[in-house]
Amino acid sequence: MQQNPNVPSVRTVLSVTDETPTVRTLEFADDILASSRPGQFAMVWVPRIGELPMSVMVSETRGNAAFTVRVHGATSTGLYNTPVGGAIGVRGPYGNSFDIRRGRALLVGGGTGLVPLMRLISQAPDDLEITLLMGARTSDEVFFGQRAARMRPDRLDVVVTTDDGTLGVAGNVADEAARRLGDGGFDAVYTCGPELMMRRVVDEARSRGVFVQASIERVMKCGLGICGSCCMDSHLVCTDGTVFDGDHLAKSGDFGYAYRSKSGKSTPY
Amino acid sequence: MQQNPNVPSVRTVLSVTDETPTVRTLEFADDILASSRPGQFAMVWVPRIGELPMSVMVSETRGNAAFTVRVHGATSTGLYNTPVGGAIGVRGPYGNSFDIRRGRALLVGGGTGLVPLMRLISQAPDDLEITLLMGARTSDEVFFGQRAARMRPDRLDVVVTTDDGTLGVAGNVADEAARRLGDGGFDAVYTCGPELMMRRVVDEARSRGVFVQASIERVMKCGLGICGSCCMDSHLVCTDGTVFDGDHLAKSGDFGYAYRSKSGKSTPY
Amino acid sequence: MPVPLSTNVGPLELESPTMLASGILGISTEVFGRILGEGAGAVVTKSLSTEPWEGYANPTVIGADNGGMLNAVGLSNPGAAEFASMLKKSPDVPVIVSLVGSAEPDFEAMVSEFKDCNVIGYELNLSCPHVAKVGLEVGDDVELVGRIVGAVKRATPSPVMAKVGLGSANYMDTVTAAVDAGADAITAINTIRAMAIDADTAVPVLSNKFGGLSGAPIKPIALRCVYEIAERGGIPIIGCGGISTWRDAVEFILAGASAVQIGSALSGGRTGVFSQVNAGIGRYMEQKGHSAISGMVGLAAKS
Amino acid sequence: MPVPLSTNVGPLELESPTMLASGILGISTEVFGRILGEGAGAVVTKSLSTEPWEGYANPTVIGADNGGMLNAVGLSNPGAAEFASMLKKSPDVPVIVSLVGSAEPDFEAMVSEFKDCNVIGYELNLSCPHVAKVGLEVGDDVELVGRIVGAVKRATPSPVMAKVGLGSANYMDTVTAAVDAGADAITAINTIRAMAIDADTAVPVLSNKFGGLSGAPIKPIALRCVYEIAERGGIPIIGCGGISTWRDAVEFILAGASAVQIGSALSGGRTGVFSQVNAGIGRYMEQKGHSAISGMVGLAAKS
Ligand SMILES: Cc1cc2nc3c(=O)[nH]c(=O)nc-3n(C[C@H](O)[C@H](O)[C@H](O)COP(=O)(O)OP(=O)(O)OC[C@H]3O[C@@H](n4cnc5c(N)ncnc54)[C@H](O)[C@@H]3O)c2cc1C
Ligand SMILES: Cc1cc2nc3c(=O)[nH]c(=O)nc-3n(C[C@H](O)[C@H](O)[C@H](O)COP(=O)(O)OP(=O)(O)OC[C@H]3O[C@@H](n4cnc5c(N)ncnc54)[C@H](O)[C@@H]3O)c2cc1C
Ligand SMILES: Cc1cc2nc3c(=O)[nH]c(=O)nc-3n(C[C@H](O)[C@H](O)[C@H](O)COP(=O)(O)O)c2cc1C
Ligand SMILES: Cc1cc2nc3c(=O)[nH]c(=O)nc-3n(C[C@H](O)[C@H](O)[C@H](O)COP(=O)(O)O)c2cc1C
Ligand code: FES
Ligand code: FES
Repeated sequence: MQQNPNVPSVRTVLSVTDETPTVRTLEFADDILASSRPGQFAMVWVPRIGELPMSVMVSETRGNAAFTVRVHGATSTGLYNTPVGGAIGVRGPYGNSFDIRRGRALLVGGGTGLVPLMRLISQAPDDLEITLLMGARTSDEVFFGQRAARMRPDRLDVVVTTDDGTLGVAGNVADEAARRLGDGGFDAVYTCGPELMMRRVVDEARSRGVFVQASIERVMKCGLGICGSCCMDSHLVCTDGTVFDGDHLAKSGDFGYAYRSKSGKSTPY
Repeated sequence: MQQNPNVPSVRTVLSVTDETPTVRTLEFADDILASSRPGQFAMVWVPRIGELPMSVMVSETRGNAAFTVRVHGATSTGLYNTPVGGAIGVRGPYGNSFDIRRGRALLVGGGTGLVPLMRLISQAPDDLEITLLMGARTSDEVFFGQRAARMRPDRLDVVVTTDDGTLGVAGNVADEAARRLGDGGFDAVYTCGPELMMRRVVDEARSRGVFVQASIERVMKCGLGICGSCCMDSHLVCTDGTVFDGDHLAKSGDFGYAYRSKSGKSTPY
Repeated sequence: MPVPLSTNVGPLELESPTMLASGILGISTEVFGRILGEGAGAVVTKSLSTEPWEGYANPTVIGADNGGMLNAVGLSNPGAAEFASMLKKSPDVPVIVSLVGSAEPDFEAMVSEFKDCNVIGYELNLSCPHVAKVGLEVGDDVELVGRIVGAVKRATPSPVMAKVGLGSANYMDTVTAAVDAGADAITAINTIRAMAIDADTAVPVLSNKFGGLSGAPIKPIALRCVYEIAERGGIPIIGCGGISTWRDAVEFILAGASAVQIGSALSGGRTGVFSQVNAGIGRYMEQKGHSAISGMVGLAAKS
Repeated sequence: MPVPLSTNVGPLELESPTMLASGILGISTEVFGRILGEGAGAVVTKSLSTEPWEGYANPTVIGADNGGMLNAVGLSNPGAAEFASMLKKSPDVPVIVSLVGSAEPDFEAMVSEFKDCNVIGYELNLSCPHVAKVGLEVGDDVELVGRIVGAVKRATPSPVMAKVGLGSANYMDTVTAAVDAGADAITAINTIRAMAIDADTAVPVLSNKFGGLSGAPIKPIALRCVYEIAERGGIPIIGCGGISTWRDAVEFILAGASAVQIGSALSGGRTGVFSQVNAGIGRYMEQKGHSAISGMVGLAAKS
């Protein structure tokens, strides 16, 4: 009998890699998640602790997928602390994905928001010219730079920004994105990270007429378009998103302003 | 969503043909039943009246199937009286089917037991030499003779027996089968009809070393191998049958002797 | 001319017989507007309580390995007051407000919050199977049900529906108590208490361990409840439980429902289910020569 | 060395934890022999009554459109006396006899019929959802349950199991009554009252209109009942309801069952389900380092 894809299936953690002092990547074997599209996510069950949405990180091993998690509340900490050999449950992948255009792409990410961008890079056509802007507060928190370069030796320009200037360009990644967009030449912008950063990137791209998409986070309970916790205006981030076009987001009264708390209350950012 | 094949699906009766004063054939469109194998049956629901097992009769129209029913108790009478345009529910087909060997075959049938034999004829390889023995009490009750000849103009010899001698060979069809088997030359015998007749045919064929199969009737409630009402020794007629080899049947303490009544009581024939 | 799909559930007049079930996407007026635009005859809000509730920790909603869904969201909701202030901003979106609570004062207080909102009815959740002190624990207390329904009826002129489910008492007694206290309709049924255990880790999957089973698996049970309530008579019924196709909806109407609610079938983004079910009901009515939903209600009992 | 699959359900010792559920193929000793040969640890007969019953007219068993099965066979059976005389002819086939009746004298009379048969236990069907005066109508009468269980315990030294289901009373009260009266184990659960209506003809499909839902759809509900009875404690449990794979069986054991019964999963001739489930349980035990079923029983509650 076929297993319902919405029932968590248990996977064994095969490797754990520290990316920064607070971010780890956990790898596991899963053919279906391994072929997720960029922007899609899984619901990840940490037995006895909780379940949370996670973008599906690429692996360099065929048939493997991974999660890159930052220590935060109970569940992300539980996932972060799952050792090699530990069990996690996964269901998904859920949601839509980035629409990868030809030409020159600007990718703007921060923190674990880089995860869908890494998958985008891994699935991009060979002739796409990619500039990856990676923002962090400080040099300690920068990760995935080498990984991206290894995944794609050609036609990838990795640019790091740090708020405190300890690595790469000093300043905010959205400012750097604006600067790069000002220089022109981009056919598309893809962004994932803190919502206020994304709001600025979307506005900058649109003001210059450049196609832009953002992958959005919301509180998620079901991932199935049932519970409503992820709603953003009349849309559901889990099934209508996670990726939305800039033109759609520009009209949104919620994007960059408010999300639903666990009780469902609209809560300002 | 896919419909569970064990839920009755309603079909409209497209034509009704009187075969004898007490037997009618009702035709309807059903791709799945149309491709039943000989020996398979359907559970036929007559709304508000009952449900009963029926061998699936062949139709000369592609994509159609039919039932040939004799008036008996409440449900068969209800089916018999269903008019053109009336609704019946069907589920199935269920059960296994005759193993059609090459060479010369003797088919021995009586009454509505001819139904699986008609389907056998329709699916037999072109080079099979078929002798069809059709037994009836009296000439009024003979049917399917012309139909068989029309379905298969070549290599089919139709022989009618009537107990009262009003048509064809006078006497019992099992006696005629024994005579023909005595003449020799048959590679296989297939039979369906009253159980005592089949018991004799099976014994006659086996005593001459000829491969023989019989399609068995029992009281059936589920058709699914669940309720047990159709059990014959350790076998279930609905899922292990309806077709059994003579070698198996010869060892049976039930075949020709006893069946389970509706309460499940073993009841002698 | 297409057949009209309008239906009356007692005093409640709907343009189509398909409604959004409570707890499904029920926290945002924008989403309600979208669902109404898809053809739903009405939308029911998430069950609201006097205070905001965070609900249980995830996992709260998972698939059940038989095509259904298992949830224990724990009635998370922003609270009636907060919800009412959201509704006031969208007077063009009519809603049925679902309420949950432990006793009459809870319900009276909440109803008074919605005075200036576009509320076309109240549904009393007497049947959530996984939260202590409310839901089924109320529904199983027949005497309390009567008091609550009576209090809400006195507090509002709007239609009041009592939503029942299979608890540890006889649900038919709950129905009778609600009818006797003046309920305008019965919604049947809520989810059925159930659970999932993961064999690999030997751990119950939902954080609350127990949750409610919904979707296709409960359909034959829900259909039976609607039929039994219709046999009892004397009250309009809204059928709910496992409805995902027009055929399911028609079966519930034939069993005795004047309208149906759809929940789990929206899973996977299938908000189009309302227009599909409505279209299918319309085709069925044309084919069978029915000119109004009312002519189909309860026909299966007359066969 | 393969792990041993033997298990004890109170005083009942089984070589494997998978049993044939009552009413499934349960009328013939030859078939029982075959099922035991397939690896079943025990077989339960169809529920027997003092007199033979024809049961309801067909349709009595159909698929439910969610992968389950719906039946209202109406407890057709040849009667206890006739059945006992059949059993006497096959003393090499041990069976658990399922009994159904309205009051103590029925049960006492039936138990006395089986004196000289190879009966390893009795299962009392207190939970058939579709026959008047017996089954759930008995199970819902807690006081009567106590009297019946007590009477059977006095009438036989064999293990006595009480089979419960979801009726209109709280099934846990039935469990308690059975336990207090000395039952050796609880079998949970029976089918759940449900129905099917055909939209094309507007007719209920089963001749009895109502029947019992079994198979995959009821699994999450049955699993919850086993878990709840285990939480209550004090009595071994046989899990039943929607089990078709080794994973299902393991989930029930982790929930608290010492053995499981399989019914609907035999549909379509799948008598091989017993050996498949047993093999899967064995592999699971090896992988997880369990050396006996008993070490797995109820583990999910300890997590
Ligand atoms: C589609 C999607 C993909 C994600 N991918 C990743 C990823 O790859 N790596 C990663 O580390 N994290 C990712 N997240 C975030 C992650 O799901 C958790 O929200 C985060 O790890 C905090 O969870 P927690 O259980 O530790 O905190 P909790 O204890 O649940 O919450 C701590 C606080 O944060 C708030 N909060 C939690 N989740 C959200 C949210 N989604 N939006 C707004 N506020 C919230 C809570 O209300 C609470 O106040 C993703 C989220 C989404 C929706
Ligand atoms: C596999 C199979 C294929 C069949 N194919 C055909 C067919 O093509 N055409 C056709 O006319 N009939 C066929 N039958 C027989 C048919 O299913 C009914 O049994 C028959 O029509 C009588 O049903 P009823 O409802 O009219 O009688 P009922 O009212 O059910 O019964 C009348 C009496 O006959 C007995 N009886 C009913 N069915 C059986 C049985 N199967 N075995 C022994 N006793 C029985 C009853 O116990 C009762 O005493 C088939 C049966 C089986 C099992
Ligand atoms: C995730 C989820 C949340 C629910 N929340 C509520 C609720 O708040 N109030 C309520 O009365 N019913 C609630 N229900 C029950 C549904 O309204 C409905 O009665 C049940 O799911 C059966 O319908 P379905 O099979 O169409 O989903 C919820 C169901 C689900 C799946
Ligand atoms: C056709 C059928 C007949 C049944 N007859 C009985 C019965 O006589 N006595 C009984 O206690 N349970 C009976 N049951 C219930 C089963 O024993 C079992 O409790 C139920 O089907 C759930 O298990 P399953 O999902 O594995 O089928 C019957 C079930 C079916 C499907
Ligand atoms: S997470 Fe539940 S609707 Fe999106
Ligand atoms: S008809 Fe039910 S087992 Fe064969």
